[in-house]
Amino acid sequence: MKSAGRYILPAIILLLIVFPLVFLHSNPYAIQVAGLIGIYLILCLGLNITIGYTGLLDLGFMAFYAIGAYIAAILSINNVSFWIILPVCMLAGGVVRWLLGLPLLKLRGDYLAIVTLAFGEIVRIAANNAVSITNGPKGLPRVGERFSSINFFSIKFTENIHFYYLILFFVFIAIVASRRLENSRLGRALVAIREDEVAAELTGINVAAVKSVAFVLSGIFGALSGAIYAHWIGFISPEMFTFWESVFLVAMIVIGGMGNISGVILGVFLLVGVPEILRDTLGTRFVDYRMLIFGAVMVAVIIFRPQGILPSKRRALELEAHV
Amino acid sequence: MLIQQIINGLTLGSIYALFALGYTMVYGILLMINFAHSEIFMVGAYCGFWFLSMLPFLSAFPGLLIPAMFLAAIIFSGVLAVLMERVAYRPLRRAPRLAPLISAIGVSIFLQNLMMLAVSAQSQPYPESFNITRFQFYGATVNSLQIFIFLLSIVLMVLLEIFIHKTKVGQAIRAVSQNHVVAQLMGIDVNKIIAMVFFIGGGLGGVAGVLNGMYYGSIKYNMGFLPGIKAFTAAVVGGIGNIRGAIAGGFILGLLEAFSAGYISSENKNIIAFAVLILVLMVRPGGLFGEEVTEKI
Amino acid sequence: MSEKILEIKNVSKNFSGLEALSGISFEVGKNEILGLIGPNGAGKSTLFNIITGVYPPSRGSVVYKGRDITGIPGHQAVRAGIARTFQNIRLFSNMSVLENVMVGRHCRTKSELFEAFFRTRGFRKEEDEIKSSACRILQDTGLLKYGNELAKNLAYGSQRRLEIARALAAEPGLLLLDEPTAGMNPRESAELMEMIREVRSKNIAIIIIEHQMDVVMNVSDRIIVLDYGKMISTGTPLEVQKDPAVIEAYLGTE
Amino acid sequence: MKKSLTLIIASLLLFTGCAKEDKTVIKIALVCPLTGDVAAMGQGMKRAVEMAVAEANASGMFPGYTVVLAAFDDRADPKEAVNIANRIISDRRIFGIVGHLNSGCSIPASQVYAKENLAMISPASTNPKLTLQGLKNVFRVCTTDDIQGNIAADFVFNTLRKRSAAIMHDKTAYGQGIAESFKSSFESRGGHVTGFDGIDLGEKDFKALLTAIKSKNPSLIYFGGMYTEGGLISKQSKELGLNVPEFSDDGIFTNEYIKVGGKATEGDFASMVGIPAEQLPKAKAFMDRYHSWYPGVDMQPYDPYTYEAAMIILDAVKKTNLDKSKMVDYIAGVKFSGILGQTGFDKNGDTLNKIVSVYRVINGKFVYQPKK
Repeated sequence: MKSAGRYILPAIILLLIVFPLVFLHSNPYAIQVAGLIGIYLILCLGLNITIGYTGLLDLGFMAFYAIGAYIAAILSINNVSFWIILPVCMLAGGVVRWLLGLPLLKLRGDYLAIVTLAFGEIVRIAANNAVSITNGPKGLPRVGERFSSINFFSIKFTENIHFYYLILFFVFIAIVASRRLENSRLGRALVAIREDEVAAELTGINVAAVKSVAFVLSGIFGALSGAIYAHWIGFISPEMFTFWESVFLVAMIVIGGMGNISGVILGVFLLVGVPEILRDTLGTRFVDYRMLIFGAVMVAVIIFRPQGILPSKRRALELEAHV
Repeated sequence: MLIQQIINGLTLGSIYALFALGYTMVYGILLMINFAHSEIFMVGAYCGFWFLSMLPFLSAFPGLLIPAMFLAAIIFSGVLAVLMERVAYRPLRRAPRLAPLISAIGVSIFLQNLMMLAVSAQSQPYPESFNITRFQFYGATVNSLQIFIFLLSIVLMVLLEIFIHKTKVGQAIRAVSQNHVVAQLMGIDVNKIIAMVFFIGGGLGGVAGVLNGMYYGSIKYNMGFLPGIKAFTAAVVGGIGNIRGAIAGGFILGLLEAFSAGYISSENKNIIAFAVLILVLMVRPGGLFGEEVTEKI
Repeated sequence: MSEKILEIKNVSKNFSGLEALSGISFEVGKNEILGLIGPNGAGKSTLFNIITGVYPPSRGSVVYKGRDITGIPGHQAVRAGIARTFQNIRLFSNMSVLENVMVGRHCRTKSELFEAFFRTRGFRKEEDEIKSSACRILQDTGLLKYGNELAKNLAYGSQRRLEIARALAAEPGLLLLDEPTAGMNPRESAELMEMIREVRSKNIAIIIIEHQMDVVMNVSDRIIVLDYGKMISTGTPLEVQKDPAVIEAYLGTE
Repeated sequence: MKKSLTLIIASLLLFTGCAKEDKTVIKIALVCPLTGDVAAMGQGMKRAVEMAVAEANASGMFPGYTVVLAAFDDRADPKEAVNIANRIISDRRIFGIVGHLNSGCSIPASQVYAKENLAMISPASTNPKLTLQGLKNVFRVCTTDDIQGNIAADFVFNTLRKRSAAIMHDKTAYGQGIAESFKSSFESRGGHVTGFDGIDLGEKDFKALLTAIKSKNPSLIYFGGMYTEGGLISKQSKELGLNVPEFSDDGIFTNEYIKVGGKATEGDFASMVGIPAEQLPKAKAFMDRYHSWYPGVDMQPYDPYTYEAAMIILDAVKKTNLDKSKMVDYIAGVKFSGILGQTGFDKNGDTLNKIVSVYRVINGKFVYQPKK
């Protein structure tokens, strides 16, 4: 299998790169949805580190998406280059996530979920009220202001396709980072914490510190996707960061398969894809029934596969016998 | 002004408390956050609405109308909650912890849209159930509806306390919430008890819905969402799973909201409410009345 | 006896009024096997939890290899060299047998996020070392053939051995075993005792809580008897068996 | 690694079904929230465009063609709005867009429509930024906030001769915008503003805030926002003994407001764009047709604007005889007389129809109050 396997990965990557070129003119919708799925992939792969690997339920992850988006917007209006904004947003996301984590990581499961929910709401309401900074409900950029565009050497990022490749690049990084984290000392420690936090502490894992690393890592991915999306859509307003968005992210991870990269990817496609497909199939006559059906589909899928469609299973390692 | 805010806070608090009881009881027995409980609250409100508008002839004698309306709301919401548990949660009894949460989210989306499509997307005005008389004292105005809401919720809470702590079924509920398996070994039909808990929690949620409809005079298919988050916050502040905690949490949140809206800034009253929640949980991770369960090693 | 690895000085612990331990003092030699016996509720597990940093003592101190480690958190106790097993098995059930032991290596390794992301040479070398040392431990404990099985699918006896294997992975100086032979038949108990003697031969000191008298009397160099939180007797297995206070605690007065 | 990437590829291919093109169809796209919190208004907009499309087909406006409504639900979420916008520009048979409702959705979507120079007329997004992006293809038939706020302040100060007002808004782009413009123009006239407070959309209990407002005894409450919250504020302020009229914007100009607020709304005021329906035969006829099409259903505040936007697009399709590229230029210069009176657009795309009339609730009905 090894020889054939060598060709599949490069073939896939090539296909992902070629994909938008085929549809450049005929179907910009396909590229737009693909790009949005990419954004959700980065978000969910980031959140998966907190929920999937460490088992900490987070119901306010959109707060970090918002922090990334708003910092990117404010900096971009004062025409800071995107390639400086990105690390700044990631740093901000990580720091805020770390501060939130300090007092809260000793909380158990559902209590942490509630505190993250509360934090998510606080950020959304603050974004709506802090008119002087975020221009409140009127969103950014204000009248007469413009986001400075991203330019990468000669290319100026304006079309969907530019952002598609930018997002694809970061999706790839998110997948590689998750894979490498999974197969590392830290990854095993995270899963051990999910399995039995007390046993993990007494097996030598500094549970508080390791949890904090995972928690902060998620925050960085959250802020990163916020910064990219702000530049892509060109306008952000508080109504984009509602509680329901955070809940959808959790649903994507759980339905897809917690702690399993392919599972999370499938979950994102399902929960972003199904409403879009329903939009087409239902057309105008049944447009009102889209969300009704979507709710029913969610219940059906989770009852059919409670552990997620692609649950995570530990990879087999080959065993070295010692002479 | 202070007295007026206390009155506003207590009325708001009683609705939150009744609403929070549903969350706490379901969490106590299944360790599950029932997101769809806010839709049961909404359905309860609609049930009261139908009852009032369908049977105008009854409004001739309010004495009979009001109890009948609340009874209908309790039964309707209670049955809906039992149905919801049977269809969406029972298959997931053995599933990983987060699965029922996702199922609850699906049910919540489904019910909201069902009500929007089946009834109407527009907000419906609540018919006057009985004429409201106003009393003045110390410069604050209290109306008979506010007093009725406060008294009804207190009565229901006392009944629940008695039911849970004094009756055989109540004991069974407490047993099941401690440990399903052992309770079953003691001959308790766990499924029946869980259905009972959903019925009670659902019924109380339905009553809270009717009170909300009567008090604010308008209902809508998505009316459950915002108070739902608040009621859940109240349940957690009080100590999730603890009935007295939910009641206390409800009133605390109601008063907190009234005072922060009145004295600080109404724009940020929700921020203040959520900030208090985070502070409480940092100081007492189990909530105010929740007991610290230390794990046996 | 060579110099002492663990000193317990006048340790007491009370839980809201209940005095679980009062005035416990003893020492453990570098590769001594110390048996800890006593009726249920005598405070044996409480003592274990204090030594392994689950919670601090109300009074008194714990000194390990001359360093005062009273009240340090659990993971630092393990890094210092104190590893343990649990009364009711607490393995990482959905992780493989090999991975359970690899997690045991956690406090002995140091690659962080950066090394993991860029798979530095040091990281890859360390990962291989973790895997190979884990395999060696599994081989020594006879669990290598189950390497890729999920921990929860192992037979009861093997799960007990895996817990010990995981503890050994942290290269401890002192191993605390909490009723390791509970629920084992005599043959399995004997095999486990063999394994414990082997562990001692790698000069790791052992404290073992055990209810099966023949097992603990046979394997221990010295015995401590606890009753209602107090040390009522200490000495070699023979001395302790004849000590009237012990007999009274166990069998009650005629 | 391989499995996860194959998954991405397989699923991406799912979305590439290209739309089959039926030449005999003229599509008018409507994008607004049909589910979610603001669905009531979205449903109203859908009814208005369905009516316009049905009337166009019945009157044989396009012989040989059928006019079809393509309705999309953006759930008031900017992300979905941009998705839909890209979907619309890839459908060759869509000639123009009526929408969106929320400014947060209209602004990003307008940038997508601009790529294909597709005409977009918003009946309800009042954030000034929408038409200040320098996009030629963006128009709106509803006025921006400053006009309504200004006229309301003038009416309160000069006609009602009130000197102090408490201002509230629902913290949306629409409500807060109008409240801010009322505040600045009321204060510039020398009026005293006792407070400027925001409330949360969907909130029901304003008693605590109204108690605080009552203590400053304003002579009027100005509310920027929609009928549900507006009605509750009117009801609860009277219940608290704060018997002052509430003055609000076209967001409450529907008898839903009176239903929610009940008897308490007696004497309240609402500003509404355009000349009063009674003085405009076409508007009166529209109202009657609307109620005959949808008996027993209350008209939402933006239904007339939506109907007008649809009619302008249909008119443009006819006058440019189905040449999409000329639509934008035609609409920019159009002089359309419809149910909102004479509608034309300035260089930014805002409606020139700046007339705002004030109405008062008199025994349960909105009655036009001519400015003295």
